[in-house]
Amino acid sequence: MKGESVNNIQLAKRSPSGIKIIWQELKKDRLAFGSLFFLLILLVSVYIASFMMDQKAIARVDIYSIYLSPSERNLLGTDYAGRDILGQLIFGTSNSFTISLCITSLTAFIGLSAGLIAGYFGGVVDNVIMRAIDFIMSLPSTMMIIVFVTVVPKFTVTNFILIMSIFLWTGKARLIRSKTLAERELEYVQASRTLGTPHWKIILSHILPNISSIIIVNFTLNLAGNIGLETALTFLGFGLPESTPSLGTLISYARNPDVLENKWWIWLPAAMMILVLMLSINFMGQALKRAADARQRRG
Amino acid sequence: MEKPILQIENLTTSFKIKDKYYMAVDHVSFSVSENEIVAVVGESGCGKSALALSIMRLHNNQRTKIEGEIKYRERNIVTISEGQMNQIRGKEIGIIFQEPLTALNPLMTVGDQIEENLTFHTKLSKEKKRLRTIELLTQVGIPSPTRTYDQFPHELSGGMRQRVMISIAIACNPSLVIADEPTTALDVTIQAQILELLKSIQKETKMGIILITHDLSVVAEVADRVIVMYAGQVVEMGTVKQIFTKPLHPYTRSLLKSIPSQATNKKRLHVIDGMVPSIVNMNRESCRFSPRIPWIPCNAHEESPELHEVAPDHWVRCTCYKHFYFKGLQRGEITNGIT
Amino acid sequence: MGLLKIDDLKVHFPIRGGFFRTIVDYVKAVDGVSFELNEGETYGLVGESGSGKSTTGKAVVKLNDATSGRILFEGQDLSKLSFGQMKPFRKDIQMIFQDPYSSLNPKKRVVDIIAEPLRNYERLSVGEEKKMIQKYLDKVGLSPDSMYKYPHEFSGGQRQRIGIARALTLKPKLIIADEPVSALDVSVQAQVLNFLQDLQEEFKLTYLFIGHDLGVIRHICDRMGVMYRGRLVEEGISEEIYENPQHIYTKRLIASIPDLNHEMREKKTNLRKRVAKEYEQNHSKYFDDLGRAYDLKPISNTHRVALR
Amino acid sequence: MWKFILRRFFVMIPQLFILSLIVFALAKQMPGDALTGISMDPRISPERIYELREKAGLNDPWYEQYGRWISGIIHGDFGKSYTHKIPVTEVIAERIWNTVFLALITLILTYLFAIPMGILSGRYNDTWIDKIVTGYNYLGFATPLFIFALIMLFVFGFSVGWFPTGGSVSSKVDAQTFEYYVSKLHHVILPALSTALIATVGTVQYLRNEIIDNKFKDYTRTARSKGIPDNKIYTRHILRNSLLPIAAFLGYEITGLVGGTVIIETIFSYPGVGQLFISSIGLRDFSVVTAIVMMLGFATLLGTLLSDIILSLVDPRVRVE
Repeated sequence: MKGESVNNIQLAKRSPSGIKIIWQELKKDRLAFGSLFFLLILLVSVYIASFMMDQKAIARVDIYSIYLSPSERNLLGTDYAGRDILGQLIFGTSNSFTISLCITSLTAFIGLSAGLIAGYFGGVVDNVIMRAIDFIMSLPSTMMIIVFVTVVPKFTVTNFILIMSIFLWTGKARLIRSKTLAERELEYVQASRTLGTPHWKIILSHILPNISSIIIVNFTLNLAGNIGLETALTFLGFGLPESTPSLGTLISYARNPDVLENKWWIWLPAAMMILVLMLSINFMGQALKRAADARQRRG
Repeated sequence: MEKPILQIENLTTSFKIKDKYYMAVDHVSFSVSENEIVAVVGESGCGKSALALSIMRLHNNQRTKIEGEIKYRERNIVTISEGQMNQIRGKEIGIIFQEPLTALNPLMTVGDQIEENLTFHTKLSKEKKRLRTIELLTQVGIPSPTRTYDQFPHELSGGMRQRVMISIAIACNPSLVIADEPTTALDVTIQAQILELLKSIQKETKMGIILITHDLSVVAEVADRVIVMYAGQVVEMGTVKQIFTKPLHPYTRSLLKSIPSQATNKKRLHVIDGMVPSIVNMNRESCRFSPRIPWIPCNAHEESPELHEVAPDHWVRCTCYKHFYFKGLQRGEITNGIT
Repeated sequence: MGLLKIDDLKVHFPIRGGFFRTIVDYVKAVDGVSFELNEGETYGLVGESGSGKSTTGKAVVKLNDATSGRILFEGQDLSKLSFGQMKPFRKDIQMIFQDPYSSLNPKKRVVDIIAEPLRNYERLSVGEEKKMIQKYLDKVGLSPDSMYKYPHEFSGGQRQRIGIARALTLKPKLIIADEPVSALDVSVQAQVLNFLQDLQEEFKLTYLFIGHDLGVIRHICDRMGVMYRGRLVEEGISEEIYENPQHIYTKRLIASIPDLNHEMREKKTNLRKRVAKEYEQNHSKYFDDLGRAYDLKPISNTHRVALR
Repeated sequence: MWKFILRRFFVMIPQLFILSLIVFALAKQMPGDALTGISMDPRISPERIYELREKAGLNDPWYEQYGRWISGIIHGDFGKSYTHKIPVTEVIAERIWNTVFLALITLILTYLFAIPMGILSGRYNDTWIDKIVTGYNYLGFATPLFIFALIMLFVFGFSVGWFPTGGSVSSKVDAQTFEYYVSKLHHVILPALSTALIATVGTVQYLRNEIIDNKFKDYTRTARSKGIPDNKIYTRHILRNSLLPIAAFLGYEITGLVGGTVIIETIFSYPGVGQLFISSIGLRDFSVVTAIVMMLGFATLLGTLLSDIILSLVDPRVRVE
């Protein structure tokens, strides 16, 4: 009886819309709420700053001010070509975030479509999609992305986003598929079918809202992960092209041991920026995950 | 008169929900004797399963509070240490759960799971334990015990799993077995077999059985004494004969009347108004069944309803039974549940 | 002429195995079942878990595909229709589900749940729709202000009634009730059963009532069929089957029902023993070498039994 | 059982085939081939180059080239490295053991951290120890490997100087001596530790959730109803059931490590296959690149196979087929 009564109470507490629950849960979690607030301020100021600054001026090589340590003129010093680190940091942050957001959105779209279709229809469709997913997942993806990046004839930001997305949608598709499968077995979906509701409508208006919280959680966590991945690839030299500096670009200077050891102002701020971004997004994601997962709430 | 094995006095079990405790079992008292089947019956949410778990002390003790006395052979097991309780669980009191699939460890063979009980409560050698386990499997009517010994739960059918569950419960010859909805998850033909099995084991071992169920016909089939629970309280208690031929409490009578049977063929069934109150928002002051029989005047209920002994061993809570009649029938017309 | 005629229906699910995951065998969930429903009656399908009773019901509304056989609804064979082609018939055949918790979408308000079929078939103005929904809520005994509530605000019995209201809005002729009361407590069960009977009278409904509780089936059904391992073993007027079961499985099933009269205990125990003995001794009279029940043979105008 | 493994193995063949096609197609797309270097040379006439290309089979239709290439691979011949001028297999053979050694140490460290942390925080959830582990998990989950590795290198390699900052062994020691092995271990510790500290997070979290889950399962309640003491319930029931999926993840863990080697070996200048891969791409030495992708692709496939086999071995529900 205990389980039952406790469940009833949880059910009663559960407010109707997924987004609403998530908002309430976020407000309760001080750390997550703080992260959200902080993130908003950080991003808004970075975007405004990058909008107001002259990118060309920052990219200009100045051989008279190579490797300057932080000073009043260059708050965070300069790099091997005499370029201002702070300026690069601001551009890098906005580029890294924007591109990760694009990748996450694109993979979310592909993964969601594939997962919903495979999970809902099952059978041959599911089989084909799942085999494709299994295959892509069994590839050494970091290496494949690197090879793709080098092979692509004209390497642009768009291409980079597309290449990343090819390898990153599979995990999400799998997750959505398994949730859809579970949801499909519930009687309300069967009921809708007997009521003459077309498939697309069942998928979009019944199943999707019921898995929305998982999608949102997954989106946040992926966003953080993608920032890490993008900067890592750029760090290795296979990420964003030179023309679009990323946070990874700044850190890649640290592959030179001299920079790593003696010129901390070049790489450390960018590394810290990535950490701060990922941590705050993750704090939000974890709070959302707890909200979405009653099991975790139980403790 | 057989001597009682278990005596429960004012047992109260409360669950913590959002930092407040709510009583799921509310001052329940009864006793079980040797060779006796006591059925606890009620609808979902009445606290009967919470009662079963309280006797075994299997609740999550961080969010559950147990008060009152549960005396097992003169010893109050509410207050003893966890270590001492472990000497009673499985050895002196066994329990059978409702879902035989989830109640068995999927990664352990049937034999190992039964033997575990013997390992912790006896000093039998490995070989002897195996023999005893196979003996148990035979006793509960498993057709090829030596084969089943090495099988995993998922390889067995629902009925067979429940037999395994029973052999775990009786492995150490306990003097009391609690059967918590033992047949609810089973088909009706299997249910009949399992009930017969429980009865035949009892005949051999003279153990006491507490049978928790929502199914009144199961109660009529096997029980010696019946305890009817509603909203955490005992509302009526008596022998099976008293309860089924002369039910008194309005709840018992209504419940019996709502069961479809031969006589009700195609006729309208009796419906109990309203619904079972949840433990969080229930009025604990007056008669808890009163909101569901609104046509009975308020003054028919006691202010704080007590159990009254209306006949030897037949107890009824509240005085409203004296004034109760079914809506639509003439007041004073005597109807019992069956007709 | 019956409203629904099921003719030699088979629903087989493939079992894959072996090296190349090829189909090695079939689970014969429904294996050659034939029966007929007359307009306005309640026909009960009873059996234990895995007997194929639910699968049969779901095949009628195309939640399962029929492997072979015919499902004739008003003379039209539904078994060959695709999901899309089935749409016009869904108006006439509706379903009530077992689990009052999972059969309603937790994220939708009652108004949207009940209006779902209406929105699929009819174009009503917001006002008309609201009036319709209020009417049906009233029919199943729920107050009009429940319209804007969510399913979790209701008890199991009330939810089941919302499900019934949803099935009624299209004014169906046939309702498939798949264990509609088995998840409910006795007192709530009584309420839902009463509602089903009242609505049948009011809307001239025909029920295919699927269940495992023989007491309930007997209470509500005019005629019934007993299923065992995908086959019908006995079929006819409920009264006759209960009073005079012919197939050994039916006998066993009826003997297993616990009796509310506690004085019958001993008699029941003996009866069960007798039936069990007969089951063992006369097995071949009722089942072929593969353990499959024989085809149904009429033993009277209203009673068919699977005998050799 | 054998049938299962065998079937699983056969499923790998088409996967390998598709992988090889993709790799081959990519290799064809890569700027330049074996003769690109010479064709830049103005002393050699275009006709001569054409002749050479013809001789090397580079003008044949793609499927013939593919056929030659794949049959070479089956026979263990990945072609010749342009930059090293020796067979690719030899180039890789020099490095592969370093990578295997690094992966092995990383794997051991990962489980060494994960299992106790997971068990402690799962069993004593919501206590201070759980809070510490969960906090660590939060941080680890949010830290990208390359940044953590850089900071580790910066702190323990450069600032404190406890560990070497590059290479796989000191050049001052002789092979096969005791010092040699100590030096190898000394070189591998920092990269392995960095990876393990980050990689362990997933396993810890999974194990913790499994344990909390299993604590409330019905069968655990049954075990308690037998009067088994708490400690024994953990060892006999909860841990056994919780560690099972962890064991099965071993294969996937290997798959994950393969991806990590590229980054970690680059940062620590550790001469393994990952670093070879990056430097070969930089040098446009594509026969080495394709060989590495093929090999590691095979390794990942083997990893998933291993996981499936472990799972089918330890879980009786899968075992019966």
